[in-house]
Amino acid sequence: MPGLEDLYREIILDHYRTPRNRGALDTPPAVVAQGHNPLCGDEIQVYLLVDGDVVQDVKVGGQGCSISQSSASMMTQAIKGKSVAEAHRILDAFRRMMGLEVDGDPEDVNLGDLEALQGVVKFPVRIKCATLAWTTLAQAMDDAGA
Amino acid sequence: MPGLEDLYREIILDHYRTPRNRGALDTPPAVVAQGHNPLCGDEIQVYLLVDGDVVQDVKVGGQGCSISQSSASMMTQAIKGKSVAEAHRILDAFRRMMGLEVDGDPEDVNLGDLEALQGVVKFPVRIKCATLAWTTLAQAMDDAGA
Amino acid sequence: MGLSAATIKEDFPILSRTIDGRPLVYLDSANSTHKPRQVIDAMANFMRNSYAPVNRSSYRLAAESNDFYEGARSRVQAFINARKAHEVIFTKNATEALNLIVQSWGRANLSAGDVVLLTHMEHHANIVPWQMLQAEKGFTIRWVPLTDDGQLDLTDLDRLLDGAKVFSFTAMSNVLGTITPVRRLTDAAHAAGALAIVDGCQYVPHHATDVHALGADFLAFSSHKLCGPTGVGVLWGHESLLDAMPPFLGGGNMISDVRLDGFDTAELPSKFEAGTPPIIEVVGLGAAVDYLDSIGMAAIRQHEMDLTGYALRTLKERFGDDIRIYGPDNVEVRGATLSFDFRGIHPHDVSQVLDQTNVCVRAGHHCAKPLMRILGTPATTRASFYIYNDEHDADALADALDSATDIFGF
Amino acid sequence: MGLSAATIKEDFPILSRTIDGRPLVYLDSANSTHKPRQVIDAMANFMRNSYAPVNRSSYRLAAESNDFYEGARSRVQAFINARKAHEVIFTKNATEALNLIVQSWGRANLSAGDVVLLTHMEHHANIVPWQMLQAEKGFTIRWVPLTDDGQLDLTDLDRLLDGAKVFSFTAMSNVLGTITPVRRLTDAAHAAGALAIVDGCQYVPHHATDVHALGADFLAFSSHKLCGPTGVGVLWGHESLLDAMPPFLGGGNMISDVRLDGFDTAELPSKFEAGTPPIIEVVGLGAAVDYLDSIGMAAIRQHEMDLTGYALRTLKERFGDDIRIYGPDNVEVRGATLSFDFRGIHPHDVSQVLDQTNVCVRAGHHCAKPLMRILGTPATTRASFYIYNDEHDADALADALDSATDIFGF
Ligand SMILES: Cc1ncc(COP(=O)(O)O)c(C=O)c1O
Ligand SMILES: Cc1ncc(COP(=O)(O)O)c(C=O)c1O
Repeated sequence: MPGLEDLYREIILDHYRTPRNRGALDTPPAVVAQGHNPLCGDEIQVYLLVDGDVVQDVKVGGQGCSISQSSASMMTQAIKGKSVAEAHRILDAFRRMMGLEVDGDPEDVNLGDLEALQGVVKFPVRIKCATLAWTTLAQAMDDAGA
Repeated sequence: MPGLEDLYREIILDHYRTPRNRGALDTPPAVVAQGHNPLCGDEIQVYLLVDGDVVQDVKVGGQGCSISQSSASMMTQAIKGKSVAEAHRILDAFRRMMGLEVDGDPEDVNLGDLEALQGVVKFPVRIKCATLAWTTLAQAMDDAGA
Repeated sequence: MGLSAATIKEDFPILSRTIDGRPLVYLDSANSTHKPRQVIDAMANFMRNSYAPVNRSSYRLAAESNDFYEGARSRVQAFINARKAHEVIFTKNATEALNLIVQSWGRANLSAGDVVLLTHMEHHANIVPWQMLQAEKGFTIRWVPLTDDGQLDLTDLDRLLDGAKVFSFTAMSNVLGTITPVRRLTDAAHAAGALAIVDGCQYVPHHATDVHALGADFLAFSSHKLCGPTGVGVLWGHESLLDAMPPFLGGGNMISDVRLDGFDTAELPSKFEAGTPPIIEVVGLGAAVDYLDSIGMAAIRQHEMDLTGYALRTLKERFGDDIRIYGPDNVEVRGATLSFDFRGIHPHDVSQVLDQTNVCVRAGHHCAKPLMRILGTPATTRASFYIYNDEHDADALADALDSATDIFGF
Repeated sequence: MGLSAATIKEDFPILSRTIDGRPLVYLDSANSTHKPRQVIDAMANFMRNSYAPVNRSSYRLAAESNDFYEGARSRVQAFINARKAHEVIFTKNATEALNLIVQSWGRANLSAGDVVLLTHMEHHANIVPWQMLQAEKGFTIRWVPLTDDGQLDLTDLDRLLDGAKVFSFTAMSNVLGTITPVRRLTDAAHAAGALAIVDGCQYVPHHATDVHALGADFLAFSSHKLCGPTGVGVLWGHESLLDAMPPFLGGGNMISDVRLDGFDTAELPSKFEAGTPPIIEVVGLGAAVDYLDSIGMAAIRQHEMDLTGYALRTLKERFGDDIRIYGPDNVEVRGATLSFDFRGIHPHDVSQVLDQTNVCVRAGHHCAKPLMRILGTPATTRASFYIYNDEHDADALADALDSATDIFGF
């Protein structure tokens, strides 16, 4: 059986304690998408400002458990300032890491801090927590036509 | 386990082979009630002509298994020409013999040939067959205000 | 690849039970089948070791239980060759599955002036739900009639389908044994722009089933008729149809949000699984599907064709015109369900006499009263065979009919 | 008359299972209870020896199976002190029972301008069905609010009931543990001319239940929360109400006749039991009711009051203001279901940490999102105790919370 140390890595707890890019953006020009986890009732907002081909800014509101909050925080760090294409690559790579099915061939993407969330896969019930921000991001990208 | 001889007594088969009082009566002056056994789809009609206090005539139509048909045949013999009060007594006594709940105290009623149906109680699924004509009779008596 | 009924029988504890010192000759499987120890043990072991609520709790035991539950869904998906696991909805029985379609899809899509096409050989479960909605909406129900040998009379099918929004029919009659030409019927329905709903209750337990090869839009069947427990049935439907339908029962699990002023519906399959599902029963159904797969559906079908042929021959040879067996003679288009009239003796009396030697058959209208009226009888005697039956059982049936002659053959 | 949880525990095979070498501390019984060997064996033995379809076939095995099925109905009848066995309707779960009332009674009796009264502590199963019908009919739903300590605030009850046709409420909250003053509520409903529907899911497993003493018109509960199997629930209703209601699901068994142009409905209880019922599960439920009776419902209630008192004291002593337990303090008006907030740590994280020592609790909205919004939190951690739990389990919960402090107590 996997232990708690597989789940609650120090970096995860750090992002949970001091989440990056919390808050909101003006909509418009930004778009906002709502996500929620029906299992626990967690709700999250992802604000996304895309300028041309670039993810200009991204912020996260709402509340959730350590896994969903830290995942959201790391996500904002990973995509902010990146090209839209790169953001999509990161999104797909993260989903693959979580064991979700993704169309197309896997690419070699360095997920950086996000790799710490790999242990979540051993706790299937928590996968939804880890992916909540990402599913919501995907929706925001859609809404932004990005 | 009870054997078939408990069920298919000779007198029962006799009434089944040559049912008494089959047919119909003019309505009015007679009343007719419909009964059916949802389990097997059997349908029966009981025609009843009550004149004052007396069951003037009774006839049975429809079809059914040996138990329901012979029970109906013996029923017509038992009540035809009897007073309404006596018919009610027979009805109650028969139902009691079949193990059904009946209001009031049991009375001493000679059921004659009908006693042959006692064995049906050992075959609970067939009780509905044996009582079909009687439930329909009760309804006809109601309809006739008897 | 022949199947050994004698070996299979050993898997079914109840079939070694005796009454009055004699074994059971169980010929009522069209009604409900017995349960092999594989299914009994799967349910008991699940309760002993792994039971927990599903969908809701996050501790390891709950995750394990959830894996059992969703694992069974995947096995059912594979069993009927569905594309997506979430197209498989667990209901309480096939009846609920059919009611779900009518109440959800039907109430949203049918109105006065519309036409629903059924057949004269439907089970009440595929008639009454439509009549209930008809009373509310006022659409028309049309019926495909039967040929003399108890097959669907398709002469006028195109006319009957003209303007129909839905054609709902059984893949095999539970009375006549008739297997209907499912693919031809779904194609005709689609050509006419109608949905095709297949009542698979009597088909899925006996045939390899591929929902796409059948061309069905919906398929309904029950666990208890294929060696699984009671308390669970299956509705399969095309994702796109199920997605577009309003929910059926309301409550926990079928929502994504509830506020004082309304609710949002969950995704499939939760959307149609309100409340605590039949967790233990679904696990049992999964084991039943595994069990049937281990025998092989093709072998099962072959066994039943052989046995049906043997039973038809035996009964006709021994009783000639004294027995009238309904439905087609050709075992290619019929299953191992034999309804018959024996010397005009009332089916209740026939089954009573048969029961003395533990030959268990059903006597009655078989939940198909419209069909009974068309056959011109209030009831039939029905013997239905399954994987655990063999030629000895057919012989026992014939022997028992001899006793009926002794008592009632006047 | 004290109850020995240690002895009772031995009846539950799963409670001797270990994960990572440790026993289970199962504190999720408000969600679903485990099954004692008496129930597991009753179901397995029934399948091994006596299974057959009910209601339809007439051979001896079928009669025997029918006796099991109807025998269980009588036992449930006695368990809730119903006057007639046929007032006990078997559904698939409590959710279906509540939907049945809404769809059958509600659709026939409610229209725009009518008022339905619910409470802020209802489970989704007693909210969403009403909202679904509301969308069709346009009646008004009113809500009884809560006091600060999580009881019903009855100050305005008479005004809320004014003009209401039905008052549907839980006898015990599955989140707060609050036991509502059922008799007072049913009396008030009746005084206002409203029907009183009692959601007994969290009450019946823990209290001696007498539908007449409660003054209920309908009562719904689930087998799986009282040591019985999944796949079966109970609807009890007054005969006169049930008799007057239209049917819910259509199909076999619920009819007395079916013609091409319509159908006639069967008598109770068949009228509301369409299709093959959960035969095996009903037999299991009967065994569960026997099992609870053998312990004694009064002893169960006393045990739970004692244990709740102990758990409340222990948690408060050990964690002071770091724990906020919702619902009333007084064990006379609360059951053994404790929802709490622990140091603001997210319930998912709390339950995850607890799970490391096999302390199984539920984290989430507990199918009561409107209540969650009123409590001002998206989720709580909930520990719920039953007959097999004792003070050691409460201690294990407290110990496990210490580990949560270690990880998240920053
Ligand atoms: C108060 C209450 N009502 C209704 C239900 C629904 O019960 P079920 O899921 O068994 O249908 C539950 C349990 O989840 C409950 O706690
Ligand atoms: C053809 C057919 N359809 C529907 C049903 C209903 O199935 P269930 O009673 O399991 O809901 C049956 C079985 O009784 C059947 O034979």
